[in-house]
Amino acid sequence: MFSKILVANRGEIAVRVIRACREMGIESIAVYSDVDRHALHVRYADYAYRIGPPQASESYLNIDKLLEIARMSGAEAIHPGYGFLAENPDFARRLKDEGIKLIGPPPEAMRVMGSKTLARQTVSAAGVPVVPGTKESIETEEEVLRVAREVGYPVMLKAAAGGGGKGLRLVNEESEMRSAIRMARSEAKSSFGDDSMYIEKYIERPRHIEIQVLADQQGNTIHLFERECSIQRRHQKVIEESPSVFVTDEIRKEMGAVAVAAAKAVDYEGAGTVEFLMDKEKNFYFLEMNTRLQVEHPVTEMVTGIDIVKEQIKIAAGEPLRFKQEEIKQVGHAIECRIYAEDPDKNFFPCPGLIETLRIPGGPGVRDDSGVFEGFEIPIHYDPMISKLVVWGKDRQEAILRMGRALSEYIITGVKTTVPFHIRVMNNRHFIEGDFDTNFIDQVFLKEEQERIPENSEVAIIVGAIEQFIREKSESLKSDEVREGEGISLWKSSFRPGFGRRF
Amino acid sequence: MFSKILVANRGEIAVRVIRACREMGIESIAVYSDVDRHALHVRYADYAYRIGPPQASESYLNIDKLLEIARMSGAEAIHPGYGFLAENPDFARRLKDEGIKLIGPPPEAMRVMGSKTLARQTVSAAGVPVVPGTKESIETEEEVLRVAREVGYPVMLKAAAGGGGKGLRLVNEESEMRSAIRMARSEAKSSFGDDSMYIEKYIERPRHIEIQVLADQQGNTIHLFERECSIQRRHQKVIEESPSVFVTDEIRKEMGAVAVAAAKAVDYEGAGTVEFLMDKEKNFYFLEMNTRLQVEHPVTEMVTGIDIVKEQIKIAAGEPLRFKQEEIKQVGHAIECRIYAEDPDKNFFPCPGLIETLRIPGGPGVRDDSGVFEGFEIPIHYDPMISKLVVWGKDRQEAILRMGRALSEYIITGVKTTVPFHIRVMNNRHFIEGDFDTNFIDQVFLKEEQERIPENSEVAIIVGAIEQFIREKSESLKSDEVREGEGISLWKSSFRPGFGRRF
Amino acid sequence: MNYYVSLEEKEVLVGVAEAGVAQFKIRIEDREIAVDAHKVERDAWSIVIDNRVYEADLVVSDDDIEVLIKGDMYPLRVLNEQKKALSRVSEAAEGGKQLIDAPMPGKVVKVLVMEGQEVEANQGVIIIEAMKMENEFKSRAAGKVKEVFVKEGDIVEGGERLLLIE
Amino acid sequence: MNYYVSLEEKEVLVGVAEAGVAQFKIRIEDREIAVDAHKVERDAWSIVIDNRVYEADLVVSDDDIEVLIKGDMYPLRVLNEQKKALSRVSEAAEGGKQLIDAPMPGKVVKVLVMEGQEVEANQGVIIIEAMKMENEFKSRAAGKVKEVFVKEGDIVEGGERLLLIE
Repeated sequence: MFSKILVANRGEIAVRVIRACREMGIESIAVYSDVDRHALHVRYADYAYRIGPPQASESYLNIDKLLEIARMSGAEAIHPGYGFLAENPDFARRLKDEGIKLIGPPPEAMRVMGSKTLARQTVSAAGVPVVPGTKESIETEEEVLRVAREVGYPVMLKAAAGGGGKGLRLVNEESEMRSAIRMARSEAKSSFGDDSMYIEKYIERPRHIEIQVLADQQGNTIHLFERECSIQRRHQKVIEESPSVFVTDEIRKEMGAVAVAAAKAVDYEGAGTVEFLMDKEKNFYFLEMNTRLQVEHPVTEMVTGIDIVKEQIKIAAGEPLRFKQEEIKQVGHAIECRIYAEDPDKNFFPCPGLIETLRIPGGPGVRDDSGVFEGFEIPIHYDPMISKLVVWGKDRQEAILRMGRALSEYIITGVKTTVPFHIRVMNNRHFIEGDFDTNFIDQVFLKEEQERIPENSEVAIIVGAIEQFIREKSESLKSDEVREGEGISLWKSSFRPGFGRRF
Repeated sequence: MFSKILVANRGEIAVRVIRACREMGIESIAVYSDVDRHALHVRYADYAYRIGPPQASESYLNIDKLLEIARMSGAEAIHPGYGFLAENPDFARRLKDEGIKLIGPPPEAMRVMGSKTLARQTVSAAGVPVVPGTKESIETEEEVLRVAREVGYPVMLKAAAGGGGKGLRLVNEESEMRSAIRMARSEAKSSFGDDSMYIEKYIERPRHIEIQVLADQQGNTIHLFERECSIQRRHQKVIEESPSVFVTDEIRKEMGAVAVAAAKAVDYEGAGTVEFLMDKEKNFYFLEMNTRLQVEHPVTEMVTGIDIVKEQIKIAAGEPLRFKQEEIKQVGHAIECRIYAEDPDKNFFPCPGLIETLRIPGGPGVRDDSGVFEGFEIPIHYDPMISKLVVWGKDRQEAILRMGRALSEYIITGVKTTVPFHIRVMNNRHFIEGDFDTNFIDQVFLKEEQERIPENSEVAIIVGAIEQFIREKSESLKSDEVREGEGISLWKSSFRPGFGRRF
Repeated sequence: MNYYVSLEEKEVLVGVAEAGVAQFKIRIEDREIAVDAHKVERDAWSIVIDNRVYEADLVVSDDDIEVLIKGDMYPLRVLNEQKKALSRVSEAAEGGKQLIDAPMPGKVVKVLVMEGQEVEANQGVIIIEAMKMENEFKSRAAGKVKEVFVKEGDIVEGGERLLLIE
Repeated sequence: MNYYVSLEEKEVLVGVAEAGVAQFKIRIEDREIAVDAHKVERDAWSIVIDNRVYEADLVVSDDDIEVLIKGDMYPLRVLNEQKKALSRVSEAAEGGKQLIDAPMPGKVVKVLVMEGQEVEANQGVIIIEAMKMENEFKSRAAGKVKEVFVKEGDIVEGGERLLLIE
């Protein structure tokens, strides 16, 4: 086993890895940019090294500097977390050359899965279902019509050189096809100077289901069942759960086997996630494989009892997996809500800033994975995630009620957060009934919310008036005292221990 | 199911019950004494009623007032928590007369188990092993010698009227007996005016093992395995765990069956705990039955996945247990540390006061059941427990390491706490090896600690010097500014939002 | 004291009087409400009305008080009588001017309107990128774009003026 | 600045100089140590020395600073040179007087010594009950009981004087 691990990340995920190291008796090495010296991951580590200025490109993405620190500190392995360098094959290769173990897959697996087309080809060859269509450009309209008929309408017509929604056309039936091709081609031509098109089946209102896999260096590959991550805003996951209400036991088994096949196809090592889109008929299609620890890994940990980060470390150290597929059970239900410093009432606009009050929920079945503390200033340079609140319940109903309870206890002031948004989702009928897809937040929830009339406006008005009353009263008291020349003594009293904490 | 439950308690246990209510869709009613209006249990409840002045006798123990509030608020049931009125048969009877359901056992079960002698007789008749000896007073010295020989030395000679250690004699062998009887009798005579004595086998270095039971109104009684609570200071539990390292599967089964028999002997209902002493040969003897929720119930919840408080509520509402004995499994290992506002370096002297900083540990496998928050003043009128920190690990080793990790993250300033004490216990070789009994803290641990030389005295000295340096520097800055007549503006600036949180 | 509290379009007159430690008598229209209100944390109030418990978290910025209760945010404007009188005057003077400013540092991705253009209520007027996310700002009311202070590609500070709509 | 820092019986002279923001040069005996020290919470310091991380929680009461690191409490007394000089004078004058006071409100259960009685170091002198627990207070050093300010059954406030030992 390693004796020292460098954690090449920040925020909650760095804290998560450092906690695992501490619980394994492994010393951890933190790195920090100039705005992160106070951050929890630094305070919880055994060693800490400054890595550079705030900008990620000069700090957490600086491979040379990381290698220098790794050498200097005697790190035997590096855990990259997620984001930053976690899926960078160059970094993986550099570490290999240096003889420092990356806690993650081999560079080649990372490279293949990092390329959409290569990944699709590779897993498809291993029998993994991919979204039907063509990957090469199609020349003639007749050919387009033939392929579209083959995969079945609706289809997406995509510019091969495309991106950013340009040259993209949803075609619902054959009668729309000819005009769609003309318009898409002309758009593609003018945008990219290339009018070649390809076709993919359009998955209507898909759900996002993913499978967690673990593969050791001995070639054992298992899966830890699925997570459903269909609750997204701006195509970013915000609520994840395991199991999925939508997946049957039979499909669960099938998806697990397929995910293991995908991992084996690239000789995968460590923890990884195979993501699928699932249509209304529960057909599932390979989307991509994330070759790293996933943000939402805790929901899997809570239903399986397996510590994925510790397993990553053990696998990297060469230990074989200690459990077989059939020994792994999904027990109960887990939900994760990502708490961001964002204003949910203003289109989830980021709101970094100083956390003035922080009270974290507790009690049974509640886990908070956080990278912040009261008094911490959330830097503007990185992802504005504050914490991940995860709950476990004996079933989905208990988990939802518990999450609602935990969220109601969460107090964060100083910055706006997504806590209120999550409370409302937990109270939403569609969410409770499991009736949603990846468009739920943008297309259903936000509309329903606009029509809902909040219940406590009178109480809010009362509190607002009392707050103003008390503020004006204390202001006038203060100015009286200043007028009487007692300003200095009062000022001194503000340095009493406990001041500012009593109200 | 009930729609409204009154919680006749305060602190963490009231919070625990209110959380369960919220997660079941039941409205909760809190009561508070004058020093508890700010307390978390009030803030988390749906309704709150003032119950009286700070003294428990005039508030949380005031049966008349509680009944008045119960009637007024429309409470259908009362959860008494632990302590206060939880084991008061009069309270139970009054509630029965009023038609309000007590979430607990029937008054008669409470009465029988509340009397040491009655409890001993009743369970003994049901085949539960009790500490060998006599319960009636023995007249002659010859009789004493005969009984002592029967139960085997060492024995305790106890004054029947005794208490507070008076008239108590440990007799190691027969040769000491005659003089011991004379001395104990004369001490008893002068202390209590009654020299009748009885004999009990002395259990040397016992371990405290208890069994959690659940009994529904339909007569189904099951157990949720054992907890070990041998880590005590001043005969009060401070660390509890489940399972016990000392208990074998065979004995576990036996103890479970015996505990169920004890509960059935009094037609028990709800959650209860049968406590045993266990000697070095793993013989176990009935100590008492606690007819209420136990402080340390979370360790059982974490290894069985069963929410004991919710089960209590369901049982009280007349629902039958949904699981059979054979369906209940102990998975992994859980440890609880009770965090008290006490000075562990001064003989655990209570230190109530204002909590100035509070940072609660998080991450995988950590549960904090707390009744306080930053800015809360721990009242001097009640038990000084701040919180219960509970961890789960896949085995005892992981649980200990995780507890050490979690404790290292726990920051409480303003009051002294037992957090440092727990850190040291988690690092203690005997504790790690499972080699302890109820005398461990007082007789082994504290001695070993006195001899241990702390490692970081130089760092401490450096921090102390820097703290003093910075304080003197800021003092001198302040006095400079005051001298320059800027006191008032500086004083105003101290009311900026965020002041006092940045350093 | 009397306060004019407005929530979205509605405004109510609220009377506040102290009735003991942390006890208040509140008058709304012709109803009187007894309120037990404790500031339990920096920006958190614990409220008991008729034995019902509410927890309210506040974001206060002068007379704009956002109150968060059970997951719902109530953006209030609370003016005492003096300030209300002043605001009547200035509103009349400003004739419904609307200043759109940047809530945090970012980059102007696109200005969607031109000076002089008529805009409807809720029409998008500018897109700002911050922390890698784009956000469209909308006009609160119908009007005419009086001035555009920034151009595409500009880096703006938090609080910097973006547009003025009349 | 130089500080005399005493921990239990030992005293060391510690030199402190600033070397940048949150950077300090510390001199202990003839060693110089570069310390990165940030006050991260109200009474918590995060310290990095030679890239090693320490977290220290403090309880400060004038010159008595209790430092908690990794579960161990280090009760320090930190005096600057001026105060050290003064304390030499007063120690000489007081001749090792020792005032025992109540750490919190409670009740005097038993006074174990009488005025004039000789006591040894670590001998119990008084028992106070607080929150249903009894606690024995001990004399820190050998001496003679000069004065007993309370009697059995008295209710005492936190900080109230209990005994004076010379």
